[in-house]
Amino acid sequence: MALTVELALQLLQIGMVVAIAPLIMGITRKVRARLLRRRGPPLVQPYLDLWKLMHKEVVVAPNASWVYRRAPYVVFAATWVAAGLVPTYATGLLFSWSADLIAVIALLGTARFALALAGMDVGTAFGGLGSSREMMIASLAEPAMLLISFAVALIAGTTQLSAIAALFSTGDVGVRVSLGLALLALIVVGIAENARIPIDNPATHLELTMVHEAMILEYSGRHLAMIEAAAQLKLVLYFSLVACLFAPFGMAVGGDQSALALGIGIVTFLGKLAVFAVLLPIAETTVAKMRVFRYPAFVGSAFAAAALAVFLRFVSRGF
Amino acid sequence: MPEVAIGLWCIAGFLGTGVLAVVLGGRAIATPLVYGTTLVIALAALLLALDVLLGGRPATATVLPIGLPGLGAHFRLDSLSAFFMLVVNFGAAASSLYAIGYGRHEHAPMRVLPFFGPFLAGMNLVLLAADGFSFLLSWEFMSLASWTLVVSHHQVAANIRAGFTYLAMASFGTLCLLLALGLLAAAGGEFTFERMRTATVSESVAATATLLALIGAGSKAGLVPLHVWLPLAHPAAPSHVSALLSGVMTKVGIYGFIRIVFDVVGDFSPWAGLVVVVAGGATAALGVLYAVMQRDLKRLLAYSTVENIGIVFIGLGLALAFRANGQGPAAALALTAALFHVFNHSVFKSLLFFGAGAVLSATGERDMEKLGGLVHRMPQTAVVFLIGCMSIAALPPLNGFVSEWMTFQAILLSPQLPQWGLKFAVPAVGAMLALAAALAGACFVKAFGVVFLSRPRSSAAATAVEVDGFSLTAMLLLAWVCVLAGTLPGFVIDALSPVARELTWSALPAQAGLPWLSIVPIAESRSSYNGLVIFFFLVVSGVMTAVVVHRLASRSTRTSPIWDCGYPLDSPVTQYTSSSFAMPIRRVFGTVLFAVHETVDMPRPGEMRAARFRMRVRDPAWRFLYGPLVRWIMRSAQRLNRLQFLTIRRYLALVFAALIVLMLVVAIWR
Amino acid sequence: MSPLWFDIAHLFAAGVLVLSLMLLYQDRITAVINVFALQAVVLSLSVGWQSIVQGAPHLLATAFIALIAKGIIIPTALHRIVRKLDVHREVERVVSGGLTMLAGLALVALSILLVQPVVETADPVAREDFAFALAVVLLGLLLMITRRNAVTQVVGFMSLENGLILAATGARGMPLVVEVSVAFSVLIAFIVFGVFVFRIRERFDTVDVNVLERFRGERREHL
Amino acid sequence: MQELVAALPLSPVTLVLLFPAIAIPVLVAISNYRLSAGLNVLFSGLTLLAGVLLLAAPRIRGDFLIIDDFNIFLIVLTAFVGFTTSVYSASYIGHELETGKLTPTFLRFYHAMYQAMMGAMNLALVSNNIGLMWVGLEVATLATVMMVGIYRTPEAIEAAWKYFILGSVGIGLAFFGTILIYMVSSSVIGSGVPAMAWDEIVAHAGQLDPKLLSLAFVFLLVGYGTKVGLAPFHAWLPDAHAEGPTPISAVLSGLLLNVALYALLRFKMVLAGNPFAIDAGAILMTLGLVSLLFAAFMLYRRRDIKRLFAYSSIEHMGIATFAFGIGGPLANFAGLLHMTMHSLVKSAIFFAVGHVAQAKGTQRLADISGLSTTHPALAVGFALGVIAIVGLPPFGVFMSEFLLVSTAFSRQPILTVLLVLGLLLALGALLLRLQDVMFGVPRGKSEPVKASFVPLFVHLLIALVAGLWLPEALVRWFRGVAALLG
Repeated sequence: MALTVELALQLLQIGMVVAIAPLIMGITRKVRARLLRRRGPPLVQPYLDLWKLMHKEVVVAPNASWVYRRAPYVVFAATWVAAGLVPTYATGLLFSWSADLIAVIALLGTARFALALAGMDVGTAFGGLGSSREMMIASLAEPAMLLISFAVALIAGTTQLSAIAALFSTGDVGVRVSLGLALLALIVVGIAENARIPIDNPATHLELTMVHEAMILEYSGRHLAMIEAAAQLKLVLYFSLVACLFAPFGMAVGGDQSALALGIGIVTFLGKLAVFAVLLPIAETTVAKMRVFRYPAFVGSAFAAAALAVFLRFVSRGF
Repeated sequence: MPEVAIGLWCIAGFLGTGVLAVVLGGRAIATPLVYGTTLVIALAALLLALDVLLGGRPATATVLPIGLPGLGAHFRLDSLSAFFMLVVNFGAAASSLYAIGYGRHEHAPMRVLPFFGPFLAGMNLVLLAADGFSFLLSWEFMSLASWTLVVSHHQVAANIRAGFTYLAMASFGTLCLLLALGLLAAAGGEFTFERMRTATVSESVAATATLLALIGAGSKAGLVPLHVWLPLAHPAAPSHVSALLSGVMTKVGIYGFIRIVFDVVGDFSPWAGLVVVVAGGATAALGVLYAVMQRDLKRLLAYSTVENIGIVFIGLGLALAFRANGQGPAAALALTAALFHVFNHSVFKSLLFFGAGAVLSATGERDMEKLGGLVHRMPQTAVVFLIGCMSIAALPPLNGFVSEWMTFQAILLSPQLPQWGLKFAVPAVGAMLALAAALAGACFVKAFGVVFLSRPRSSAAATAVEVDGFSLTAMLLLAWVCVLAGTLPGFVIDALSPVARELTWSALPAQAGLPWLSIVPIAESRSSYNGLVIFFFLVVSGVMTAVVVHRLASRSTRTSPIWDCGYPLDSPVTQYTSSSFAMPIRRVFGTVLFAVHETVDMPRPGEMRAARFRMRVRDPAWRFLYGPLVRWIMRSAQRLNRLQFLTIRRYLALVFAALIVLMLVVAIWR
Repeated sequence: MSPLWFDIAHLFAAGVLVLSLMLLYQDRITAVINVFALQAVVLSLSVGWQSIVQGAPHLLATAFIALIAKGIIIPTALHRIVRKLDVHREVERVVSGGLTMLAGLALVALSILLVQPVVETADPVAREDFAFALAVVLLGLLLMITRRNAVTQVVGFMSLENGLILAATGARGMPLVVEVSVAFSVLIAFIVFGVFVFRIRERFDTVDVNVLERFRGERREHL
Repeated sequence: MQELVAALPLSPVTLVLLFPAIAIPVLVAISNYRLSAGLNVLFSGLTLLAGVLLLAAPRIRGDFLIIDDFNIFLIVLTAFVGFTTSVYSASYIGHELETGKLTPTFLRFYHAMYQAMMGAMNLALVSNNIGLMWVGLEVATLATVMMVGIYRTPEAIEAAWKYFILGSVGIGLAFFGTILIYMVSSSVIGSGVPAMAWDEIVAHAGQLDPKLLSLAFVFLLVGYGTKVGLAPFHAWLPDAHAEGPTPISAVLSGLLLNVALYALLRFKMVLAGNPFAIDAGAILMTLGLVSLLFAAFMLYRRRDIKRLFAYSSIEHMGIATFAFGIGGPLANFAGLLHMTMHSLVKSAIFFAVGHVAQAKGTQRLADISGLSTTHPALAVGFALGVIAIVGLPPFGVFMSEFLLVSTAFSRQPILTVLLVLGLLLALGALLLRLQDVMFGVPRGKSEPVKASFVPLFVHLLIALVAGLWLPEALVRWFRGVAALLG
């Protein structure tokens, strides 16, 4: 019985992230449009887009291999699994221990690996360009991400996201310089990883600047839908990661599976996502897109901040 | 018969195949027969190792009346040896199987066959040797046998150079080990490991011996800056030997380090751990950076070996540091992580080299700029190569991730260390490891993407054919092991626990009985990972999504020419190549460190000649260490060489001067 | 043994040494050969005296050999070579004469320094003789390395050998001395023969068969 | 065996000296080269037989002759290598006659000199009298001088001349040292023959005057060191090896250097017995190290294959000298083993090199390549030889270097690091040349080799076996000598 409930709660989380992901994307687009004095698409537009794409015919190049055809599903699955394992509304779910922070980061790596290969499969100049740049950015962002997890884990004494969230939600840890730096780094990495301005512009197809879009240039139909959905999921994942690590309030902790606690958890989680989804475009509209070779400096700053966070973990407890 | 004796018979069998090859001469039957025999023997040795390791058998030892006079040759098979025997003979079996097919492409089998078995024998012998003399003899014999294999394609000048660099570095390493063992033997009064182990050594002796062992074993394993031979020698050999060199022999180097430092030296200061950790971190980061920039597939793989050796040494260094501070469980975790990575790397690096060999025999090309599109021509090779790439890039749910994850977990235990230096250095090394992991991803996207995906860049690549069944079977086997070790890591960890207990007097908790077969190295509240669940989730969610989409939405597909943003160009030269793929990373990391020098010779509009791109990447180890060293030797040799052309009178003057000096010494003496 | 006997032995040995120094000083080949011949004569006197002192008649044979071979035959042969091969009459020095003399004196000092502090139990005659013999050997070597001229070098070697004989005869009751002196004479004959046959006209350095300059061990042009 | 020896009309010691002595006039008299080569083999074989019988013969300690553990093994070794070289020489010389490099007249001379040299070396080895030992060594030197010049090319003559002059000076200085020793010992033992007997001198070493003893050692060191080929007295060695017939290079490297080192060690033992004399060990270590490092550097610039291995001989003599200089049971053991292995392996290398030079018609390294393609069997022999000489296992040199380095490091760390550097440098140089000779595309002319590889492979086999297993008797023996050497 208990197992069934636990399974249901886990599946709820897994289902929830995939269900709300387009919505969150919709919110960011809407807010961004409003900030740019456009009316913007409706909030449900991402759902409609996905629906439309899925029903379209897929066009593939003659020399595309099975890698090209399978990659969208792999990307989607890996991102989904990763997103589903980050605690959202409650800690200590059934499978929360099957992947810790490091594994979640690595699962995103799997998704990226598949996508980068897909970008190279057809053999176009753009695809290679996208893959190459993506891997360059990742080679800076991923270590930064791992260092962030170090900073957090060294303070919390664990890499289990559930355990970290539970610990941080108690407030015992206090405010630390280290955590502040880690948050900063996580935001920068999140921006880079989700192909947002100033690293990448999800709305552009200007060939010299695109990264993510260049990789998926040849994709169409349901394949493209999968990739889009994965991108949306990834955004949710990063949002929930920030929420889980740095704003774990409201979560149902310590195996508290009462309906009330869970309800509060879900509501606060959705609220946090909404706030982030509003904040992100605000930040985006204030900066301009960077040149490709400025990226290392930008992402490197995250690396530096995270490294500093690791080294400063011994100072400033609770002031 | 004790287990160690069976092991020795296996070694004798390997040596026998060398004789067999000589007897058979250049006959066609020789290739399958020799490799078949080594396969059988390797399997026997593998079973033996498994039996010892899993059966929890006590160590067995024997003394043969050969070797150093008055000492005899001591051999011992304990769990550490058994684990490495497992690694070696698994690699050997796979390699033999692969070579039954691959060996047919060899032009001069007589330059490979007679040395293959002895090479395997040498590696196994190192693992069993239990006294200084037999150990070093086997060690150097292994180098020698592999040298013959490296220079087997001797018509290529680069291979000859590689062979020289290799054997010179190997001998350097051996001499360092010899010095280390000499120190320890002086303390123990005898050359047996048994006596050295029980002897108490002074702090300085232990430190010197550890350092020398690090240099000596590190030069075989490929620790930066002693790695320079590795990217030259590994690609030079035939591919099944490359796999052994890279996947297996470097592990024997690691074994040497573990055996001498953990087992024989025994106690040491935590600073030894610091040195090893830092060396490992530097090796991991530099190795992979270099790998990314290669355009020769086998060189890329060789440099990636350097990276993975760095990862292993990070684990070993942590284990040393933890053990020195009496933190058994943490030491056991670090050591288990390192050994797990040893196993993993031996599997996927062999797999990748087999894949590279398959590509080489199918196209005759190692240069990635001339490959491409092989996924269509060699579909099965492509699948297994992809699995290898994903494993080595440390992607879940495959095996490479598990061991790296465990290494990260060990790094995260660094606050437990009392030494402030270590508290800071270890996370810094963790950052290097993270960097290495990320760059490894880039590196193998490039390797697979450029070689197997995209459109063929040469006619050789366009007309390649799939390799033979033996080779495919070998690769498939290794790919399966990658998946199994990645999804069921608990069993591997449990198999390693006797080794950890032997060397750190502590072991990880038993993993096999845990619910859902997950792994929990310290405690569940700290960290846990379940490859099986992740694998299951990935498969289910991926398949489910695909099924749902295909059922409920569209499933129609149309083929149409490439779109490419509206500018499709037919020529395959418009694609990204290996060099162009690595360009951003080269810009970011390479300009200073590797003195990357790029020149583009672009024809003016209207000119009909081709544009040229030239790139030079220089290994800092050559630039700052070996280059000056070689120049100094050559200059000194040239200066001294004048002494060959003196007149008799001047020679007499030399004699006279020496005489006078000696007489003055006598005059001054007392 | 009476002091007089000792003094006479000492005198002869010192004479050999002084002649060695004189050899260093000479800069004409004929003079070098003549001084050498004189040294051989003094040596044979010294050896003869030792034979009487030690009551060892076989040493007379050594003295005789020294007189005949090195005092007469070899100098004559060398004079012939000089004439036949048309060797320059001037001695080519590597180091200037004064410097060579200084070095020679230093060597004499070194020899005495080395031998003097020897425990008093050692036979004083032998000891004194021995210091001189050592100096003669060293001066002979010095002569060999500071002269380019082949004939002078041969003389240097023979002077070295004179030192050996001086030492050998000074050592009381040393066996094999006669045999060795014969052997050395043969050796020297070989050298002189070699100089003649290979026409080492000017220098020991070059076996002057026209082409030989190019070879010195390995060929220089491949350097 | 012992009964057999006892039943012999002449003692084996006498035979060891007698056979070569008989051989000289016989060989001079015979003009047929096949016959004389055969007789050369026969006499060498007989000497070897006598040497082996010597093992069973009672030890001797007379005024003139001595047979103890130290020299008996060297006698057997010398006789053995002398025998195999004579076998090799028989096949080698035929080729030289065919190509007209040698004339039959010179061959008579050659074989006689060969026996003279063997006999002289045996004399130096068995003599207890230090004067006799000197005579033996010098006769051996002069005999080799003759043979070095036997080709009568300008290079050969120059090499012989250089050897002759430097050798003569060495002879003189060694004799001076011998006189000094006699002087010192006669004041204690009393004048006469016993004062020249080595065992007497050693027995009274403690009472001898330390200053003169030290001085004597210096002269002996320079004199015999010239023959050992220690730098800076080595100058004759490379050229003599390179320009003489290869069998002579083989015995020069394999035997004469050993015998000279043996002589030096005898005197080192005298000095070791006197606490106030200079530390002969330190001087030997220094000279050994200088030779090793010097030769290691010189190896890099060699263009001539025989000169290359001549320098390698300097290097190995340096190593052995270093080992004896360090002293102690293990290092002395290593030194003895090293001497033995070096003479076996180096002569094997020269056997191979001789064939290589004949097959390629040149000694220039630059003109020799791709040997493994054109002459596989020869290439294997050559490669094994080089591998053995650079100290790679499983050959005997590895064992001796292992013992030396491992014992030396805890006692002389800095010097040992230098030693290791020297070993490594030498290894690098030889390896480079080995690869150039073995691999690549064959160049130049290449003739089939019609010669017996038996001596070559027999030597290598012994070195191989010794690298893995030393017979108990030999070990006991070496240990005894090592203890004797102190």
